[in-house]
Amino acid sequence: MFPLVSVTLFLPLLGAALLVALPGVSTRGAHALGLVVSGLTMLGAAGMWARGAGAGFSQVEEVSWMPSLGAAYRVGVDGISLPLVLLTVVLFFVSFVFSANVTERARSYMALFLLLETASLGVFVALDAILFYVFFEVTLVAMYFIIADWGHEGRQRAALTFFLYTLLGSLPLLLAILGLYLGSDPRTFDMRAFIESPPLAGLAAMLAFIAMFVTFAVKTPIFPVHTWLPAAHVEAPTAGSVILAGVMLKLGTYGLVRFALQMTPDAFRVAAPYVAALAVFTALYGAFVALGQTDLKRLIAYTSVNHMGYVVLGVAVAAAATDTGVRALALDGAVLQMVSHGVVTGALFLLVGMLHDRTHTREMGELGGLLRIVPGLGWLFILAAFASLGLPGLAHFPAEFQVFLGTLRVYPVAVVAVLGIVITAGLYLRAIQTAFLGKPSERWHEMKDLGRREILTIIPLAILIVGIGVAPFLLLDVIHRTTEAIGL
Amino acid sequence: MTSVALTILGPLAAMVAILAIRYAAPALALLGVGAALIGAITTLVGVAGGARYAATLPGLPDLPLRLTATPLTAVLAAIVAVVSVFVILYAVGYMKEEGGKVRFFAQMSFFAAAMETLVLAGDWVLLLAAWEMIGLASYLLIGFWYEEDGIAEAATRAFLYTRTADLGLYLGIFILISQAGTSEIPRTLEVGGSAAFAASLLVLLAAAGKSAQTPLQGWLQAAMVGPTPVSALLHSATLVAAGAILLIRAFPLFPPGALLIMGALGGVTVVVTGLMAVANRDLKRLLAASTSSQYGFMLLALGAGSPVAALAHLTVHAAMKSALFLGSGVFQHARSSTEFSKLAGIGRERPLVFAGFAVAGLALAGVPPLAGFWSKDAVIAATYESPAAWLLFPLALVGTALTGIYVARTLRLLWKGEKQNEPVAGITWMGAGLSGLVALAVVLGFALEPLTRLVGGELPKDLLTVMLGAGVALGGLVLGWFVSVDSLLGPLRSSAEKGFRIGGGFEQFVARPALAVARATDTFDGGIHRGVLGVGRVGLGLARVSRLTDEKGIDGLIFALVRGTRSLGHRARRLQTGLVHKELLLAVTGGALILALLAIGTLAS
Amino acid sequence: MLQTVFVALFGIAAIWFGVVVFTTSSMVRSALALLFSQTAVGAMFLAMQAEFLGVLQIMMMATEMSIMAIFMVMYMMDPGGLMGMDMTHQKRLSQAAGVLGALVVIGIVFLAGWGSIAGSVPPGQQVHDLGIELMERSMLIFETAGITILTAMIATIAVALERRR
Amino acid sequence: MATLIVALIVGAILFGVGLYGSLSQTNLVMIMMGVELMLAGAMVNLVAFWRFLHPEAYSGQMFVLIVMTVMALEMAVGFGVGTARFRYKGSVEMEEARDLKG
Amino acid sequence: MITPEVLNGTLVEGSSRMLQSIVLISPQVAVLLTAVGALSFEMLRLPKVSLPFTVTGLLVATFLGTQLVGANATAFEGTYLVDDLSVWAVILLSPTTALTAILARLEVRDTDREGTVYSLLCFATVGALVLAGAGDMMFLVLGVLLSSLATFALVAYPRDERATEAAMKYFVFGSVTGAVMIFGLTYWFGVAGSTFLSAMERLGSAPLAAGFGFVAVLIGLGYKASFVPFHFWAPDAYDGGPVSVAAFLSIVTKVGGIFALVQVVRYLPSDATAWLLVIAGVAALTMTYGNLAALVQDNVVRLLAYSSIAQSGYFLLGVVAINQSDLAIRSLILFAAAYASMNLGAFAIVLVVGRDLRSFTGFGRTNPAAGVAMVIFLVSLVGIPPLAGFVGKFLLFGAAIDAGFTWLAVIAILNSVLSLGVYLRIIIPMYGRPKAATSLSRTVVAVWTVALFFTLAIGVAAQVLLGQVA
Repeated sequence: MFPLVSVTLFLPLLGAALLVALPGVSTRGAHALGLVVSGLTMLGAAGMWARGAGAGFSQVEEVSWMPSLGAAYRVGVDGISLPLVLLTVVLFFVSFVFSANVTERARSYMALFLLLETASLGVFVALDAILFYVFFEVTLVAMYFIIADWGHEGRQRAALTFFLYTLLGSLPLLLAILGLYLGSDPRTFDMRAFIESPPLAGLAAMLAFIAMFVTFAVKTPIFPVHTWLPAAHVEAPTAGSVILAGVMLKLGTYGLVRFALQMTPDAFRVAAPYVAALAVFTALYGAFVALGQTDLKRLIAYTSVNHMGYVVLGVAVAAAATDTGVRALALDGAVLQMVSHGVVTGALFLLVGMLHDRTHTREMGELGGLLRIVPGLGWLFILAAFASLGLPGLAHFPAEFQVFLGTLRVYPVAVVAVLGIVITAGLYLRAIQTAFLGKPSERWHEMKDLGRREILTIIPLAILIVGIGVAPFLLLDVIHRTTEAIGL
Repeated sequence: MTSVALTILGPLAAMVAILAIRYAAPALALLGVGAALIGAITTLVGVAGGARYAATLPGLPDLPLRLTATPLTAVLAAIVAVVSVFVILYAVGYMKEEGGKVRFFAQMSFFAAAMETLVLAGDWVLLLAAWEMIGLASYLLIGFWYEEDGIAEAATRAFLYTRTADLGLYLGIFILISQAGTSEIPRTLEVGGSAAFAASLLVLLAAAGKSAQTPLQGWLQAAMVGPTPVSALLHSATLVAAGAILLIRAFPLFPPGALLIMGALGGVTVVVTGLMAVANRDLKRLLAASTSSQYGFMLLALGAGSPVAALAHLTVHAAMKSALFLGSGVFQHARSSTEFSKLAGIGRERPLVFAGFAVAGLALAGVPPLAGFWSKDAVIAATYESPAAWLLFPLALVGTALTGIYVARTLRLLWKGEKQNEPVAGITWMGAGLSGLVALAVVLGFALEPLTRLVGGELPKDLLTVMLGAGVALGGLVLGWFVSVDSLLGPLRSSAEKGFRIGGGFEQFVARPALAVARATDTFDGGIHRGVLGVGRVGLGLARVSRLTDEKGIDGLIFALVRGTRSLGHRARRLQTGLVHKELLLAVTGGALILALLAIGTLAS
Repeated sequence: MLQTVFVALFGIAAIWFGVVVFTTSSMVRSALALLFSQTAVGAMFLAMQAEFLGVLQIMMMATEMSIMAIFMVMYMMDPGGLMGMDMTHQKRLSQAAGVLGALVVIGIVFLAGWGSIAGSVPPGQQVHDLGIELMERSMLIFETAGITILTAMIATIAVALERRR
Repeated sequence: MATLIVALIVGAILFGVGLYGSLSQTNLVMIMMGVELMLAGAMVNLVAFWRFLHPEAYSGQMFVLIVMTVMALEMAVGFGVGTARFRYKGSVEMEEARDLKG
Repeated sequence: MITPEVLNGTLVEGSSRMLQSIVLISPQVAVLLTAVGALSFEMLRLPKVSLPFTVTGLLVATFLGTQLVGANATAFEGTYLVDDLSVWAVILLSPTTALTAILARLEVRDTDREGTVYSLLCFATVGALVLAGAGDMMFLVLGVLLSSLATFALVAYPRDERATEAAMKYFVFGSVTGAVMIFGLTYWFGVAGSTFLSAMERLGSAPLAAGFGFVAVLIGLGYKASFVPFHFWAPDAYDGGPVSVAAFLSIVTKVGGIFALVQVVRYLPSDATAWLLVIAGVAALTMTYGNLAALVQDNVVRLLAYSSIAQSGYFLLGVVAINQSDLAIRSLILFAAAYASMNLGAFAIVLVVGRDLRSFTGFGRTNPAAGVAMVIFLVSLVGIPPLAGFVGKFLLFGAAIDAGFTWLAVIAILNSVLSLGVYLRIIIPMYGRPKAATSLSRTVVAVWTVALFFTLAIGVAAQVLLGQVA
């Protein structure tokens, strides 16, 4: 049957190759091409969604690459990866629409983004450990160049920190994959084989788990290895930080579920209390630091740390849960949180980007009373902010509800993380109050509201935010089918 | 079942229409709320006829969302619908010259829909969702005139207060669902033992937050900066009632210990906020304090063990208090302020409105045969018959007295002084809304009987309490009218307005304990306020510290690493002298070292 | 027993001349010392009944050392050794290395168990057997040695010749 | 048995002297002499091993021949490189050869 | 078509074992004849013809090599092994020499005795092939000697002060270490009684002498494959001599030396675990020293010299795991292929751009294609997927971990991160402000295109290689 997954995966790469190949393309042409390609990829992803994902891995496509080593090109999706694929294609399409105003070196900008799209999709659909690692590294390289070339003032240092952090972080994963490979008796890199019969046990499994956890902790990020996130976000171009927050953080959490949880289940179960404690601390820490921020972008970056803390809490609870019901509940919450965080934080970064285009500052103090002047942008920011603080009826509530419900059942004391909701509420309201409400200072009088391009970018995300909040079952049915079947 | 759907979807559709068409907002809003009323009435009739509607919507996996129409919820839905209609009617007039009609009516319709969902919700998740939605609506509506300074701060404070208290609801729900395994409210209430006690206390915390009981009543005072229809609808009849509604619906869950705590909390609130009302200089803030106090009554009734009395008082209070607020709205328009000093003599100027205002006030004070008397009497009777009568009954009496005092004082202040008759635009619409509610305040007393029978439970009646209640109410009124506040409160007065917001009452007998209680609550109130924002300040401190560690600590590490390797590189390079003989010597010594290692290795193994 | 005496004698001669090579200040004298040292080594071969190797060694070394002397004259500033120049550097370190190296090897010689000692060597048979070894077992080795000699010739010429243009 | 030990000791000492020579001398030719001595030591070892331990294994003698070739070729190419060096630098001293370093 | 089956089938009855042996070493003979042919064309005053002849000769040798894939026999009574290692050495090293010869042409185009360069290159390759298939001690000595002698002359070829100094130092270093190796080997002969490397299993009887012999061999081959602490000659020789010779030294003779070490380690007595630990120690030292020293170089050729020293450290990962993990041989051969292609490409571009790091500024912008190729070579040297370097290193790490040297694999991984820092110092200025545009001659473009093709092909189609190796 038609290899839809592979086609969708390599379509952006084809676009990037096309852009590199014909240097004569004008800026507008490059934007148009980027849009068309990412649009087609979105169609492909919709096709994949239509085909649906069963309990295990479905739509699997396999081409032998190194049979004598057991490495092959294997791609496929399941309930956990399919929603993330959808999230990726949507966010990329939206950021392509948004970055229509990028003028300098637009061609290579588009090519890098298309490459990044293929790499991120690759990570979610890869079923072969080497392929997963290859795409994992390529996302890193692409993002480095995006930040380094199109970022703001301190971009070089931020890009370098980002690169060194995640590269050093990704090496333990390489060791873990090798460990798994050498542990599996018919020597193979097939992740499905790792999941069905976890190859390692005892100390080796624990070592592999720790290695994997370090890599994904850097990528998620989790406290103490999270300092690259705010620096990278503040310096990255708007579209870059939308992708960085929307998609790249999910690589870490997706890896945590796919590798740490499914491939070394008993090791994770032993380490679950510590991971849960760290997750709760990260969540609260993220919220507190966000409260201390005056720069809007850093504020949102730290709230991402908070939200990712909830995801890791969900996964840790799932690992520790004995009965499948609670495990499914916590995992559903974690996966849905990933998707909704992608949409909400993506929208927030876009809005802050639009604000930055107009005011060239991200300091809340300097802004004031903007709701009167730019009502469109203002109200959308309020919608996204309320979604981010977990207001029911919007994207984050169903996910956080499930995570906390699951947490209460397994680690009652860990539910102190709920305090995070109030702190986030406090910081967002303070942000809205200082930036949007109150008397508008005359500096911003001539500011004009959202342009057509900006509306086209933000409206789909707003619809998604309300959609996921009101009707989470559309996503949850698919996710639940897989999380139910995960028998650890 | 369509009627239940209509009650919710009516206002929701109106909201969408208003936002879409952005024209004729008031009409559309009225239409929406009217549809809700029709839906609620038909549901009520249906339910009265014995029908029970239930609908399940797909929600979270194995936690579906449910809507139920039981007698209790149907009655509540009807109350909300009725009050909404009248307030929206009034708001049409109130907002005539005001800008932002589209935003206002859209948010009001949104609120109505959310309130109906909360009332009709059959499972905890939907209830929690609606609970937070009305919090959002209150935030938006309080902050309607967000340009004026102070309003945004008040809206934020209101939302944060309720949000912090809502944590209690979150935790309570988690406990209930995990114990009962399902999110269906009736089934979760049979959960017993310590879980039930913990859950009930948590639910009580959330309800106290929403219904502005002490110590969480600070936000309601601040919320008065919103437009008056908002205060009328949200901050008197519906939103603040959500706390009481939640407690009434979750009543079976409460073990006796929790009931006592609830009753005590209610009683304390009645007295404290009553004192505040008495000493208040601003009409709307007075009415806000009185709202907290009246909800204290309902908690008293619940604590006394008769949810039906609480329901009755809730119903009646909704009508009376929104009427009073609507009246104050008219006065506000006339004198463009709600300070008593500015409102002197407005009574004479607007005799008709003042008459309605007075009737509603008297009903509130519990003057027979108005509606307030019946419900207040039921509450006093309930506290009298309850096992904890020794605590609850005296508090109820003092509360009634205080109510009498501040109603009378308000009327007196509004009546004396000469009139300056400025025109008030849209008086006809406002009049219509106001008169409807006043009529209700009068008539509703008689409707209580059939209502309680419908809900299945019967109003406690006791001749002694009836006489005593009426007597105390009249005494309060007389005191309020003739004795000036200074003589009533004495030393309390000055400090009361500023922060204590606590009135005097009987000098010796009441002052000292009230003052102590007031000071305690105020510091507590300030503490909570600082607590909520303090978390931020503490957080800020912590945040600033953690932000510093971020930049200095961990990033520094990475670049120190880079510098370290470079210096190692230079040292390695110096080894490369370029002189062959030195290099040869190094090579030979290297070989000798390897040989030595090897020798040790082979000998050791 | 006689054999041990002869081997020891020639050994000492070889070592002594070896040391002289590096201690004399004159190049020519050190070249001659090396010549005698190598011939002493050849004599040791003869003493150990490896006649073919011994003769070969002596003849080869005679020619080789004379060539070395000629080159030394070309390259050295003071071939005659008149000024008594000491052309050494890092003296003590290399002494230590040399002595240490020798001691280590001697240690190994004593400690290692060398297994059974062969009594005597079949007379008159050596050259024939060496030829067989050369032609059969180590055929490719011999060829490769030949090729190495060829490469050495080409390399030396390529390196040493003046650049025409 | 004694002769073998004596021969091996001679070989070892020759190796030692050769090593000392090649490390301590500044002149290329002297270093080559050192190498010659080391190789001579190796040859003594080989002949001793052949004679006393494995008389029938003629590969030992073959090895001696190979070592002789190595001695000869080392000297040949050594002088070749020395000549080139002498032509372009005027000396074959190790001390002068220090331009390439680091 | 000479296939192994045909060999064993018909030919053996017909002729003596000698003929069969000669057929087995036909590729080596072909390289030898090419060398001689190149020289003869020089003598006939036809220098223009000698390069094409050399290249065709080498390609013929490669073709002969491909016929022998999968053969596992010994030629000349076991002295020379024709197994995976030596056959693949032919298949990998001959084309590399051909490409290096083409590169050398740029540097030696119209100087006199141009033909000798190509013939010396071929002779050195013969030396390397002899080393790769060494079954006898003497081949170790002859292999080291043969390749060293040829390359002394090549390094001295430019005949200026720097080149002769480099050649002299290289000669002294080579002869001393060669002498030490020979001295050590005598003890192996003494203990084992035969010069066959396979006879070294009997070394267990005298562990001390065997140990001394092993260290000596390690010194000799260490010099050849430039392990630390025997690498001191390499940077000066690469820098002094022509860049093409540096490329040759860093690939052909190094791979020959390492394959020789494999042939030695393969037959070591099984209880000699300490010897493997020693090699692992040397590996860790070589990798770290190589990368650290490369981090601070400004001369690109010296930088690549140190990076090639570091890469030989990675080779040792495979050598250490030779008897424990079946992955070892395959990883060594694959990494050799990957290393040859990416290193050659890098040297080709450095040849054109110039020795100084500053001459690289803006190169990526003025020559985009060559710039991208250089980035790919360097990134592949680091081991970033999906290029050849990654696959090779990945297998090496796998082999090391399989053989229980996990700590060595961790050091190797940390070193590959360190090497990223090294290569970024070249890549980053390449995309700085462009200065003068460097013109690329057609030959260099041809060379790095071939190298680029192999770097990408090996990365993606590693299976083709892996399938062949047993």
